[in-house]
Amino acid sequence: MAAGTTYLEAIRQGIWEEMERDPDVFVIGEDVGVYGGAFKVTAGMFEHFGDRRVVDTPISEEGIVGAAIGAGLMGLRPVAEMQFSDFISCGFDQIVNFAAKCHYRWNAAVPIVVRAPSGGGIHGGPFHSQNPEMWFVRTPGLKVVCPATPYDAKGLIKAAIRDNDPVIFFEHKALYRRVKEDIPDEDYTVPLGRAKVVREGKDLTIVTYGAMVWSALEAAEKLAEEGASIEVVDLRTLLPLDRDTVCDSVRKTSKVLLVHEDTRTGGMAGELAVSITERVFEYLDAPIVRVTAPDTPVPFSPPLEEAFLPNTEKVIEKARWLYRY
Amino acid sequence: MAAGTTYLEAIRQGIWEEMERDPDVFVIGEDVGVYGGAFKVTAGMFEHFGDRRVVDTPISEEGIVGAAIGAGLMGLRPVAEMQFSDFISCGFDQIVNFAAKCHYRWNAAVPIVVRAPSGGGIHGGPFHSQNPEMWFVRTPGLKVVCPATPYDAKGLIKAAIRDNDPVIFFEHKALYRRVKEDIPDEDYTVPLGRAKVVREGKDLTIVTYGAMVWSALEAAEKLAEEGASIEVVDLRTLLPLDRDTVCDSVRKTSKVLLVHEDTRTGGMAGELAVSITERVFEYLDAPIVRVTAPDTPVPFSPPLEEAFLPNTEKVIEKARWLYRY
Amino acid sequence: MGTVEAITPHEQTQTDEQAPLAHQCLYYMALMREAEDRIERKLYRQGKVLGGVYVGRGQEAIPVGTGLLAQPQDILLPSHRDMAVFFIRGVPVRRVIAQYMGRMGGLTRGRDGNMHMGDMRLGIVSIISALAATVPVASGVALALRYKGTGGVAFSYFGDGATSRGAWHEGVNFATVQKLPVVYICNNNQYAYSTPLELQMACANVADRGPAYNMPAEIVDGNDVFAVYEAAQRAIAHARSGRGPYLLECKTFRMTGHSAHDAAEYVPQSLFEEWAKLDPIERLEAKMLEHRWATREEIDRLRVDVVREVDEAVAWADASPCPDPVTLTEGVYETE
Amino acid sequence: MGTVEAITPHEQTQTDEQAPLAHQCLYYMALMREAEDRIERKLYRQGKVLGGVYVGRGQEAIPVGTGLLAQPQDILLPSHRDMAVFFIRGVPVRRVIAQYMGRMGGLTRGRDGNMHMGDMRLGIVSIISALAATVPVASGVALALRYKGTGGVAFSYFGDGATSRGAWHEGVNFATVQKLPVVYICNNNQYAYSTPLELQMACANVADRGPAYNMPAEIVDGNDVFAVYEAAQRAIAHARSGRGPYLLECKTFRMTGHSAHDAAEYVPQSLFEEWAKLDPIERLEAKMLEHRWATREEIDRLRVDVVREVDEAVAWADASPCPDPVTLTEGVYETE
Ligand SMILES: Cc1ncc(C[n+]2csc(CCOP(=O)(O)OP(=O)(O)O)c2C)c(N)n1
Ligand SMILES: Cc1ncc(C[n+]2csc(CCOP(=O)(O)OP(=O)(O)O)c2C)c(N)n1
Ligand SMILES: [Mg+2]
Ligand SMILES: [Mg+2]
Repeated sequence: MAAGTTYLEAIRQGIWEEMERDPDVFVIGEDVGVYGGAFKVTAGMFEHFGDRRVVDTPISEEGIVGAAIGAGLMGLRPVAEMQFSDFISCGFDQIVNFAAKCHYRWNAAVPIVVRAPSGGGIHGGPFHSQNPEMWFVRTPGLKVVCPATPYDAKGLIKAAIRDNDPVIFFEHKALYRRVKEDIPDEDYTVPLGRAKVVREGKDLTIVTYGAMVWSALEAAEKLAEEGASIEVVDLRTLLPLDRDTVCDSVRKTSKVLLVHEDTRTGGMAGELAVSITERVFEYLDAPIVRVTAPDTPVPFSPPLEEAFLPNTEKVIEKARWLYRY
Repeated sequence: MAAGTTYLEAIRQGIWEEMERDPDVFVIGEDVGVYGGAFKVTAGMFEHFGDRRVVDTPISEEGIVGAAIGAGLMGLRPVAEMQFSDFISCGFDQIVNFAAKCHYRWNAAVPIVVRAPSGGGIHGGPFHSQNPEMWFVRTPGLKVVCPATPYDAKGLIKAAIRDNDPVIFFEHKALYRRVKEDIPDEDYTVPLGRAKVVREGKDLTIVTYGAMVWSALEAAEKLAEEGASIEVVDLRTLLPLDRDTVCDSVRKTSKVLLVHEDTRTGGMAGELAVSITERVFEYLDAPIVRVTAPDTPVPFSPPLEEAFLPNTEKVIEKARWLYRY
Repeated sequence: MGTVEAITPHEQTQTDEQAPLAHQCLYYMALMREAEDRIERKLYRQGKVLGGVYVGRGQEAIPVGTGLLAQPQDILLPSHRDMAVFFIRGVPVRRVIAQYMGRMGGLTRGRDGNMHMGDMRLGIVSIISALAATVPVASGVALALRYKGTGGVAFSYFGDGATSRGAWHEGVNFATVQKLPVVYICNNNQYAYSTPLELQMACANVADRGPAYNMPAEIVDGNDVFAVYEAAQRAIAHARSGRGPYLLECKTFRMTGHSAHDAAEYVPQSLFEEWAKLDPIERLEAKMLEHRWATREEIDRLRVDVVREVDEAVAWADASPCPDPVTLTEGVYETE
Repeated sequence: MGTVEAITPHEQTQTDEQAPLAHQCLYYMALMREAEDRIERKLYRQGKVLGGVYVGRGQEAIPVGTGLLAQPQDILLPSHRDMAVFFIRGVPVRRVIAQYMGRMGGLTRGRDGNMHMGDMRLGIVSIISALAATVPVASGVALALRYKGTGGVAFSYFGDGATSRGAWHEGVNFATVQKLPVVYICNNNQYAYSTPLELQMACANVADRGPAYNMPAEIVDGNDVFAVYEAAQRAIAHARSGRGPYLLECKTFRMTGHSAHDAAEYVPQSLFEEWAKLDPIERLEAKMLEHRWATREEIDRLRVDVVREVDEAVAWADASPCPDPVTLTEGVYETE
């Protein structure tokens, strides 16, 4: 049992263990080598695994993703790092048109992981704080992972590396050092595509993922004092989407609040809402509502960023409204 | 009254008239000059306006969008062409990070239009048939337009060119020469951000846009024979989204079917569904359901593509189910 | 522009040992010409082939002169005018025709069309439409080849226009920094769709881009299959020996429109006429006759055989079923 | 690498007419040094500046030696280590400090931080984080300048690492094809974050990339403000006369970590020591004393004045309010 492992360290361990286990796994990206990555997720790997398995690249997101795809087609298992998820738009075509469509088109597996540190709350401003998951959730052929806990982060990065499809792995920067958890020493994975009920309840369901899982849990805790029994579903993987777990919960509680840190229009809440109305509309006792960031770039100045980000208070307010509905 | 003007010709006229009206309007893209564009939307412009206003570029989508942004910042009004909307992913960063965020960040207007021929039904296969609108609908700062008729196509391209914000203008390739309409000779625009009820009805609402408007209208026509009175809302602009018109219609009909040619997960139906449940949930008498393409790349072979694309029959089936619900 | 004047002359010493190679080259070039002609001029016009059709008429020496040098462990990333690469690598013509017709017999079983196909078992990576997208991918392929230590080389093919793309630059830059085993094979056919070279790049030759990456670059007469072959030998030897990438610019001309629907009215007729005289197949035949590597009859027989091979391929392809719509959603993921 | 040996020596003829220019250069360089020091070493450590802080310590001669040559109609696209460009263009220090502090007084009124700012009225385009993204934008700016016929030139700034990006290639390629009035100003400070030049590019100099675009390229000692100034004169004259882009590679060194949180342990200490001897401000001061363009006292007074100017700027910025959260959603669009 590794006591008090951070989310960041859990990811680092996951990659490290997979590299030990399988010589085909390697790391590629900007400053991932000697420097150990902008967030130090790959710290020590260069010294341990050498420059053939920890490959520093020029500043070329399209080049990095393309190289990962090429190596993946050859049977290697590249773990590519985007220094910030904001720069994934620079390697976009390779992800959405090359990697995503290979298997469908010509049966060629592309077993790559693209790691992308995402999310706000670190005063990063418009270009170091985005949550770009929906660009990929709408792209068939990709898998999209957004872990919330150290346990899941490690289990999911390992599952992602072993998976034979292209996986976009969003790591929430604000969680990197903020959350800690005791995690097993033994090898384990968390399967892709399975949501998890992280808190049981019967009055309403909050569906969320990433950093917002913690706000949802806090909100549920607070509202328990008001008598509300809130269930919290952590999606963990956004694509493939575990609609069964979500709908099962809605069947039980009949009310649902959708929460994401991403901006509002075109966010994950939409896909969840339509999936719910399609499948379990008759169980609904209240409007499906959402708590999200507003439709703006992520602002830099702390008071603006604070107003921008969804948080426990905003979740409480909406959840209370829904509970009383 | 220009009799029987095609959708393609309507767009061409719209750009041409704006170029005549305003010397700051110019066209930029691959093969837009002497060749008149892959679809001939810019045919004749090079000869008429010259090489300073009809700029042929190297194969560089990022370069084209970037150049449009730079010229736009200088007060010109570039109309940039992506040869196919599928290649917009190559200029992605410039659109979603540069153009979309300028005004919010530093008050700089980016009055550009990026034209993108999109959609299937032309046997184009996975890379000449996509509907990538959701990448942009989820990106605050952009405007996204998807006209369905020649009248709207002309009015909207003119409005887009006059607009001071970056507009992504999706032209459905299957409509280019397929739909014709008599349109006024006089200058007119169609305002961005306003949906239109293109058929009135009281039993259920179909919300859609682009080529699917025609399938929805056909389906409504057919189902009228079965006694169903179907309202059809053509969104025309996806961002900003005219939620009022959609919700007004749902208030009236209490049932809603969402239709898009784009693939299912993460498609426009989601945003519509959550907007509807948030605002007019109590008016709903039936599940919100959707007709969309399945979550695959767009396949090439005609029988596969036909199975892939939503069409009148598929809309009828779901609409009938909803009508009888 | 529009001429082959800029080509560095190569001293070619023709010997009789080259006769078998000449036959091989002629076969593949003729096969590609015939298959593409059939697709573009028959099947497309008959409506049996739909969608975009891009052919390499007049450019056959490039995929043939390079592809024949590929070792089994090498990986090829052909572009959209390099059909012969598939034949050389063992893909039967019938499967290529079926691919164009959207049939189950095609390499993508109808999921994709035209040259958008590959097969990793044969060491061929499929292009996607976005030009130059395979160039960064070739770097990754070469990284893997080096890591596995098989001595393999990645063959990265593209046109002149594709070199304008950022993806091209990023791919080449990374491969040269890492000294990866990649051979870049550019077919400079003077046009990208309707765009002539001088609107595509300010430099006179694609090879002028080599120094930007500290990469050797060579210009070769792309309509002379032996010249291409010999230059490719140098290029491949360089890459295989661990000295990093090598750029081969093959000057040629696109003897058609951009695609089957394009009449290429923007190309001066004189250019077509000038380049018709440099047809790579005719030039090879002339050389074979001159050196007595083949008789007129042998060549004629070869051409007849090729026509028959394509006839049979078309028949086979036409009998191949279209994919069943119930399979539509299968295979989006390797692991569902 | 790591030295200035590769720099083409320029014959500089210093005359007394240059004294006023020297004073101007010293003022802007010292002001940039002082403002950045204050931000990085005081305000950041005090927690008054948050987020990423990238400074141009040791590189001040580049924005100053080029920026002073900008005409009113020219448009500047500075990168993240070119603060002096803002001062030269008339942005008061206090507004730059307020920008870093996320205050209303900043150029983006708190919406963005650090060097992510611009003002079209002053002819400055804001960078975005994505490196080299302004390079294609500069082409569009230059298209507009040419179209308007104002004789203006676009100044496109970037680092060595940024040249690896596809956006850089696409921007430069288009500008050179169109012979647009652009001057490319590269600060080659030998590192991109932790990545040394040899892992960034296979060529020895960024200037080696010029021929790929048929573009003149010149290497200059980026720590000698007069050398930069003179080379920039040539570059700008070339671009302004309609002969197309010109690339100026300014060899320099990043005398800090990549950003305020980076201790740069990956940089050999000896490089810092070697380059410290080439400090552009000290070199300019020495030259001014040597040519008697200024006395020690005058220079000291200038430095004191600059400190006072920054003191006042910090006080002003600190008094500037943070943006009101109710304005959060305003201004996403120009036309709502
Ligand atoms: C990124 C991208 N933009 C545009 C296109 C459309 N397109 C297809 S082929 C082509 C011209 C290609 O020219 P070149 O690279 O010289 O190859 P060639 O066709 O001449 O062999 C264009 C513009 C594309 N496929 N990809
Ligand atoms: C597209 C992109 N990828 C990665 C980054 C992260 N990043 C910020 S600055 C930097 C290094 C830049 O190096 P260089 O261009 O040489 O400029 P310098 O900082 O040395 O002045 C990196 C990798 C970024 N900003 N944009
Ligand atoms: Mg070409
Ligand atoms: Mg640098």
